[in-house]
Amino acid sequence: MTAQDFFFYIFALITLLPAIVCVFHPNILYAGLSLFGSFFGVAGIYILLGADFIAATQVLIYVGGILVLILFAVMLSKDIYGAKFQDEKKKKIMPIILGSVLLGFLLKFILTTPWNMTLTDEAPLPTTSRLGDLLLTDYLLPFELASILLLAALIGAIILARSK
Amino acid sequence: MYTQFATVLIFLIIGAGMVPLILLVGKILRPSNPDPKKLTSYECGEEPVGGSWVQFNLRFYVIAILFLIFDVEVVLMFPIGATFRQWMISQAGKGLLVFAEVALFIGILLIGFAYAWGLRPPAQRKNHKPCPCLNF
Amino acid sequence: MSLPEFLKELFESWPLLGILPLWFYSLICILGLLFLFLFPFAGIAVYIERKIAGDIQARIGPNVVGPYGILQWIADALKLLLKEDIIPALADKKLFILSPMIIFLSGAAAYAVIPFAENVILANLNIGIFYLIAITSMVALGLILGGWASNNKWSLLGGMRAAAQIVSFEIPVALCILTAVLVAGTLDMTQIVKNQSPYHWNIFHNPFMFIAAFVYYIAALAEANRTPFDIPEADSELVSGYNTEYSGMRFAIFFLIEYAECFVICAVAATLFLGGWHPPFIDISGLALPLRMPLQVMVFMAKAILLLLVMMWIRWTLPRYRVDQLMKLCWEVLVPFSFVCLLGTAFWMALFKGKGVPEMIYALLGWGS
Amino acid sequence: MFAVDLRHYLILSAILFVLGIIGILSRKNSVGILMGIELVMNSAGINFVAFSKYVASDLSGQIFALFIFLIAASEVVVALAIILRIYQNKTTVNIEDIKDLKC
Repeated sequence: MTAQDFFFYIFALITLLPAIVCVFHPNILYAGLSLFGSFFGVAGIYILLGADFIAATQVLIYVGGILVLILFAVMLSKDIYGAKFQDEKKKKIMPIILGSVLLGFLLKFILTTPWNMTLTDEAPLPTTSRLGDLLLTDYLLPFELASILLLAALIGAIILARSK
Repeated sequence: MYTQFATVLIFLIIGAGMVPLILLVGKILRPSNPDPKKLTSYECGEEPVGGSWVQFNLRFYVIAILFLIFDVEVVLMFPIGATFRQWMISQAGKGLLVFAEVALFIGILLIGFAYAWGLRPPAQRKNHKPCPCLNF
Repeated sequence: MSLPEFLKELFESWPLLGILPLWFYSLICILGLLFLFLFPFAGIAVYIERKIAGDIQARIGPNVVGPYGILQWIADALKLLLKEDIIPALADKKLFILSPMIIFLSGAAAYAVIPFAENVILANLNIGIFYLIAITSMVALGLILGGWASNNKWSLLGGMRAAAQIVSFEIPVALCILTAVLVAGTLDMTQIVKNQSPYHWNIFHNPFMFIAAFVYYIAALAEANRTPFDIPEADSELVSGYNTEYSGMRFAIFFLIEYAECFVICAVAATLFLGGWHPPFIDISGLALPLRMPLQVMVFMAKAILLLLVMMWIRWTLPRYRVDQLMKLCWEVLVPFSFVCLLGTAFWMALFKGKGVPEMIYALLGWGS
Repeated sequence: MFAVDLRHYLILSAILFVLGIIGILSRKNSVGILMGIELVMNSAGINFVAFSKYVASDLSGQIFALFIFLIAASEVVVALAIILRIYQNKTTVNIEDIKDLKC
């Protein structure tokens, strides 16, 4: 039970509890806010896995960007006459059953397949410069295609969102 | 690496705990006699009119779109920024090739930025010139 | 090496303190930073700002409490502490309390990576400057919640405008920091300062870096909602925007964080562009450690406070921007400029294989320092 | 049992994935569905980074996590633009009411 395992369970809780709130809370604004906690838990998990640049990216893009966008959308799409955010009661039995069946399958696969893990316990090395080298050499094509995808998303979203 | 992030974690915990602590100190020391008059929302003295969940148009949303797209671009560029100097100093020959890769990546996105910039709302093309892509 | 590790090594041989774990030292350093540096600094900055404002407007600033009004900020803090803290009835209680926490967290957590001196940095992260951008991007979230929770038309619009302003000015800030990282070669803050030297500051590396420094300063000024870009708290229009409904100690937190963020901007500008703790053209790396580090802290603080005074000077001289002028400035001037600086610096580095103007001049003059 | 290894991370991301699926299926508000999609994206990210550390010790897993952020950001931008455009026309984001194409 080293410190890493201890922190793993803490960050797992920080990720899962807000995610449960986000899925089951009737008020859409509180659901959006609980995502804030869950994204921080995922950032903590990334740090434990030694991916420090990915953890900072997670905080920057998800918390600073996507969550701001979702909250903007939630506030823009509110009904006009000050009605509260109540999400009509939709019976949630079927999704939960389906979800648990799916979870059962996933857990069976995870626990039965023999993963050839290489358990290394030396401290993780900083990753940013190695990521940069990989992006410039091995993953150059996806890197250049990324800008085309961003361009398409940018122009598409602006055309849709620009009020005539 | 873990010790540095442990310090950051402690900083975040203390930072998060500091605000309730300050407010608790405040709650103990200060008077608290809430009367309905005080608790209405502040409208320069007049009676508050209608709920505040007013609805507004999409110009804030266009800003958020532009921000998120260019944020992702900056994130993809940071690992390259971290190794750019090594590439420039060591493989002297391929320096310009690496620059060409980076310039291509940014150039394609500049096209999107030029599009967002050149967006004139048809009605007010001549006289009033609002900020084009955000038509304020 | 970060401050907690340095202190642990320092007190290793002491009988009592030798056994303390590393996280205890970081706890002490964090509490020391918050209570000995952040809170007093914010108070003193308020006092200095009001004195400068008075001086610029040809009047005397606060001079009642204590000699020359030095204790004025303590009086203000106590007043805010003792003022009643009202939560409007219709307000969304949970969000109303949560929003100052998020804002305080993002404002204070940026101090973990500011390199005051060689070993005096709280967390020597390898992704130092990127962590700083990530943490300060959370402020927009806090502002939206603050504006939304206080159930007030003014604060809602103020919160939205503030979030839109912060969000849109984050692009020039991130691009200019990226330009500085291209030149510095690493994301680690102490390494960035070590790559510079008293004779070679990053700002003179190439002309594009010179422009990027100013673009960064202006954009960061706008990101911290400082005049001339403080539309959200424009007293005349939006009745101090998102913190309309906040009173008492909660309002003090918004106030505190504005000054904390201003110092972070000046500290980052000093680190990235003005050579961190290297004094101009005086080489102090030869001195012994116990003498060198205090000197380095003084040099770094001098640069940061100088930039802060410029920020206060700007605040009381320039008129306020309109919202569309502000957005036009950001998206039509600052973002193109930062893109040009980024590509220009990359081309300069590719062309001259990473050498800057000072190095070439020294090579010409044969100093080879 | 407590020593954390690859299986624990996979179990965590599986639970997060299933929560995302439940979120997508049980929400009537389309912005809520988008939040479920974000949870699914996050669970995929955890899987990639966990495999990058435990199985193949090079950084290819983290590169994929970086591209997941890219895809998630552009997906959210376009999806929310569509949702707000629907909201402008029909003043509702409730997926039950958006069934004009249905014959």
